[in-house]
Amino acid sequence: MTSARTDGVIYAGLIAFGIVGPLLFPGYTNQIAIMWLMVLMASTWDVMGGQTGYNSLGNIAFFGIGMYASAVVQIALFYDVGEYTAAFGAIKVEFTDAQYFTGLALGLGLAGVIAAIVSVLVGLCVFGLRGPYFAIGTLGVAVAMAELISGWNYVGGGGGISMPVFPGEAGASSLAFYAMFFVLAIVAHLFLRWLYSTQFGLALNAIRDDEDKAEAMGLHTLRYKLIAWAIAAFFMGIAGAVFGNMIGFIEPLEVAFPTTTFGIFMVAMALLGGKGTLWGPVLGAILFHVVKELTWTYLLDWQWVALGAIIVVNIVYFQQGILGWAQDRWPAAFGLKVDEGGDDATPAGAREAAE
Amino acid sequence: MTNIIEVRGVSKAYGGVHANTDISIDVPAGKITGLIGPNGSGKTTLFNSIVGYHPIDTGSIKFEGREISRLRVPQIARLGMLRTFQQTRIYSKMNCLDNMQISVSHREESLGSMFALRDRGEIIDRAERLLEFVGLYAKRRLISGDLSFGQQKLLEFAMALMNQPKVLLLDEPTAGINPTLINGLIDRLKRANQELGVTLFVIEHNMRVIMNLAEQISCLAHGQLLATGSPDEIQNDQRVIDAYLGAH
Amino acid sequence: MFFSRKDARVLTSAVAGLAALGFASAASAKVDGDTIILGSAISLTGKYSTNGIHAQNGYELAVKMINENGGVKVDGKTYKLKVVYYDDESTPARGAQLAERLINQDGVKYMLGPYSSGLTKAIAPVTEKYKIPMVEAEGASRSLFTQGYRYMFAVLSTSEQYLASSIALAAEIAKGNGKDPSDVKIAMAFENDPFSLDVRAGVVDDAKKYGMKIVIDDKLPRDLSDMTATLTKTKALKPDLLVVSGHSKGAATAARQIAELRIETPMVAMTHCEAAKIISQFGAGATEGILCPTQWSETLSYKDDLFGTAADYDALFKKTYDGYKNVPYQAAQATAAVMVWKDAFERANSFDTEKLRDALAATDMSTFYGNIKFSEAGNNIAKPMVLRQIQDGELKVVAPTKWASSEVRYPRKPSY
Amino acid sequence: MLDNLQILIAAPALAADLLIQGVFIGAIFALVAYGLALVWGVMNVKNLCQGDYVIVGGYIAYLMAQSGINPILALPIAFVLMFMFGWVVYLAVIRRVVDRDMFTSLLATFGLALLIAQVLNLIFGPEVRTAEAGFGTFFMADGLIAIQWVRLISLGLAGALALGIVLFMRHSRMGRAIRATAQDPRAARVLGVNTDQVYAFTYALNAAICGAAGVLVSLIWVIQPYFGIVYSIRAFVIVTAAGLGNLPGVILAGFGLGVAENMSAFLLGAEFAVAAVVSMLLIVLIYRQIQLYRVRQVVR
Repeated sequence: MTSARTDGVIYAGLIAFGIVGPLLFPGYTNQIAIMWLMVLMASTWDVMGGQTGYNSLGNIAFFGIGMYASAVVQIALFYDVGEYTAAFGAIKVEFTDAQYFTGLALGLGLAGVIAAIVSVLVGLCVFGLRGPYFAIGTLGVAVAMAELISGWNYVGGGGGISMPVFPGEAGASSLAFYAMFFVLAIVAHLFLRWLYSTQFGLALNAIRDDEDKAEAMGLHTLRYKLIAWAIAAFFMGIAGAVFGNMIGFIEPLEVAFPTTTFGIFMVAMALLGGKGTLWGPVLGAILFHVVKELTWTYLLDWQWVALGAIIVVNIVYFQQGILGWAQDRWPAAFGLKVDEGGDDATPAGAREAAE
Repeated sequence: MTNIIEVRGVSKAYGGVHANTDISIDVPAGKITGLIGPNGSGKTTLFNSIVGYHPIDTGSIKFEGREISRLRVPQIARLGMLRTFQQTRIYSKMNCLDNMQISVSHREESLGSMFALRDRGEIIDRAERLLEFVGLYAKRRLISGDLSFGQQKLLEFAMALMNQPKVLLLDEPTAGINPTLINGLIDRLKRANQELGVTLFVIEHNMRVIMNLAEQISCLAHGQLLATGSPDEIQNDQRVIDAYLGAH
Repeated sequence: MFFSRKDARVLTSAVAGLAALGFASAASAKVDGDTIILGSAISLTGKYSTNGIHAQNGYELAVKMINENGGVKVDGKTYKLKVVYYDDESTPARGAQLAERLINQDGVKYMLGPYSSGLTKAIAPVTEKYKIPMVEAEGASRSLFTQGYRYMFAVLSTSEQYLASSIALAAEIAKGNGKDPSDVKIAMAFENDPFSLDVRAGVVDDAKKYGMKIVIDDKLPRDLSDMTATLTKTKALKPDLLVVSGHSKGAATAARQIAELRIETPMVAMTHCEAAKIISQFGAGATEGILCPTQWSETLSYKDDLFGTAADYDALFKKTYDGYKNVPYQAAQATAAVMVWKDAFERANSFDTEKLRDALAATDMSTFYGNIKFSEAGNNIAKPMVLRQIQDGELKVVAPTKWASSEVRYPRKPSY
Repeated sequence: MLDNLQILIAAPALAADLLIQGVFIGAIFALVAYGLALVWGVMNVKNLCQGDYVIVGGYIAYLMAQSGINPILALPIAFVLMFMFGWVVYLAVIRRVVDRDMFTSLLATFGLALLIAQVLNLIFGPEVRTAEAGFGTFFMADGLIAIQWVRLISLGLAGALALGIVLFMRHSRMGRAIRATAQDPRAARVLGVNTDQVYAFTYALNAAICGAAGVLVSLIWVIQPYFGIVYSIRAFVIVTAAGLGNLPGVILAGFGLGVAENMSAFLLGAEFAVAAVVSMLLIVLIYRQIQLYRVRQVVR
């Protein structure tokens, strides 16, 4: 079962692809960067959705909040945001390299922190909701935030913000943003891997399986849920900030809070790969993204039809996801069912060697 | 002898139905106390009031001398008073060991314990020992939802012990268990009480079991306390017999 | 984690295989033999696809005519033009991604713009970054030209001019009636999106100049198709001018509900009348007197050597593409953008992007679409917006006076 | 906001006008939400392509108007066509997601929504369309209250449709079977109800209701292939706010949403209309959560 070597092979493969990919296919740097973003989205959605059983449709809100938080920070350091974003904005915008990078670093960091803080506040309001009410309540949060930002003139309202431009050589910026997404995805993955191997991960699973029981056992369920959501929000916030800078132009409804595209894709990807597992969302996101790019390249006009059909088929006929299917098929390989027969087996004082 | 739980004059009504009326019961520390009564006599309501599922209308509930009638379930659980459910509740998609590991006490939770790596240290040793105690050691890596009903009950019991409670409220521990296993269960309950020092407060329908198990028994009927006494006293109490026979 | 080694190998090779499949495609060069490759991300699907396709048709018609009439002469050699398109699905995120792809992977060095200001805003930072010149024809947003972009040139009038002319007209009329322009009350309803907000900025700016009073300033949500709340307000506040902008949806909704609620504002101006086909949808009576700004009209007297007059272009376009009753200005300006490229190639006499940029910046030409001369910021300052009014079911140019084919009718007298 | 309030106080007839317009809007939302409450309640399917059925219905009306038939007549036709369409969708997809966990139906119907919207786009293109029935408007209170005949007729038709469905549910055999299945599918099955057929019928009925609502939408507003999500989200807002199994509540909440949206657009400015409505949903949800929350209240 679990072996360090297998893990090593997979990580080496992914990291090698992550590093070599953009060098081998420089034209596809952005697409691969988006792939890492997808991995990040699916993995962080799964913290609440798969591991804790709280199926949120509103995680995209933190993506948008991070994006706007970072934009405002990056601009406010050096200009008046209201003037910068005014549609008739007459001020000449010029960021020196130092200004840009200070702003970017500060923006990314604060994006994560602000998104996490907002997630805690939102969580206090919505964590009493269960099942579909939670899903729709969180969707409501995302829609409301998008609408509020589009009504807020200070940040440009529906008109959006043109982000400061990455200085330096042309190819450098793609690579820089690529590297940010790649590192972010890897860091998030390793972080989650560690998280799921702690008592914290078990607590999340316990809440998923039976929250009332968990409360009856004295678990601080709300605390666990808030922290878990804040973790997801933190990564989504940074991801949103990087995405906003990469795209260069942000506006509320389609770039920052794409509730009905990215917002739902992250759920679909986690389900495709198998929710509630560490690798499922990763696998699902990679597959989903590759299929999306393929249909878009080769099935022009029909790409969305194809995507819709894939989602339907996936959900209807292949619901437990790839890893879920594999777990059912070969449970032993996943260390799930080891019945050691007779009732007389005893713990050999210390734990037995690897099973 | 001190009372670890003191229920004084507790009433609880749902709408117009008086589920509990002016009930006073003491649960002595370190002993096994029984709670019996016909169906619908308000036993589970009383349990729920004690562990904090709903507010009570009047009265007071004290745990180790501290008023807990306004605290909520998780807070009371963290004080060291746990309950099991009539309908067994376990974390059905996790394996038995994980079920045990997450059942540790959350009385003093720190970042360190929240994010402690699992499958190691004192916790796993204790989990394995307790699983062995209830006879589930060999099944420790099975998904708990796949266990039989009786095994799930045992697991739930082990999980409760893992929490190192001071008091354990058991709601019909033998219901639905194969009669041949009941003696083993009684034995384990007694051992838990004696060896681990856990006070037990047990709702039980099976008279043979409760008479065998408890040192003091209270009987409810129609939401009111009928009698409290030793098993012998209860067995011979005419009011209890009437209540069970329906002659009132 | 839970993999056997074999699984791992299968997984990694599958990922690599899929990746290779997805990312394999031959890179073409900027100039391929005797063909100059232009690139464009354009909305072929999604909500902008109608106009995206108009623009694509405009590009293609220009390419066809240029190739059939001697091509592009650079350094004594004749080249043909070709445009590589990608579908941006009408979303800015995809647009930016595509610009990268065109430049990096397909090696495109000369860009044509996408459709809509939002998409142009998303793409311009990319072209700027790579120092790839782009001539765009569909991004009118004023804020595009305050960013200091050096490599972007726009053949169309900027968005703040769209409805500003209606303000000037209102002021003129007020003066004619012996009133002070500062007495004019304006009601505004703009969709909450980058383009419409820029149009709004122009209106606000001009209204301020005349000291007019803005009594209603509503921003319509993008997903809502009901204006009754705003129109109810106009009934109470009785403004002298109602301006509306919200793409085709806004125009259709406004035209219908203005008729239904019998709004009696004497002057109504809105963008996208043609795209929303309001005259045929709601009848000449109901839409009588509505003012519609346009970048271009086939009745204008501009002309060039390639297409002849605006009317000739109109005829040719209808002949080439089936199903057009009117030629949308989106197509005309797209055609003009390609003509600007041809002109720049021939004047620069080079394929060097820097030389081309300078040639583009020095553009000063007349086309069937209008005169083209770029400001420092890259917008076309040689061509005014024209304002047309629906008069008996026909669109007649009423302003500016130089191009006017008929008198403006004030107040509008619709028959609901 | 305050000056807008002043306008209302100065001309109370305007408030009546806003209210009436809100009711007109709400009637359509109520229909769509009613259908959703039906499939959600009976089959536990959260139908995210609700709005896309509306749009399909709208295109049916548009096609009829194009061919010179008064689009009002499209109502029964759309009803029947969408009923059949719904049945087919049930057989192909929904049948397999009934009784699975919530995300199955939510995502499967999201996929369907993508599919339907894109196919409509391929057929009709992304332009906005309307169907004109050619009725006028009548006015009251010096023209401050305007009532479009087409909206009044829509309201009437929506009401008749809702009434018909309520009567059908109460008195017909199928209606009773549907209600029995909603309460306890297993018991219904034991009693000889063909639940599969009941589900198919319920789903098809929902599609038909949406289709009919879509006809009204195309008569009153505009349709476009991508507008479905607008109605889907509102339907979910209404059903969630009203609570499942509360069908009169759903209808009332539908009207409430229409009025609230119109009022907040007037008072706060149109840009905050959607935000206001969604915030109201959140407040309702959170209020209900506090109600349900197992807080031990103060002992009296």
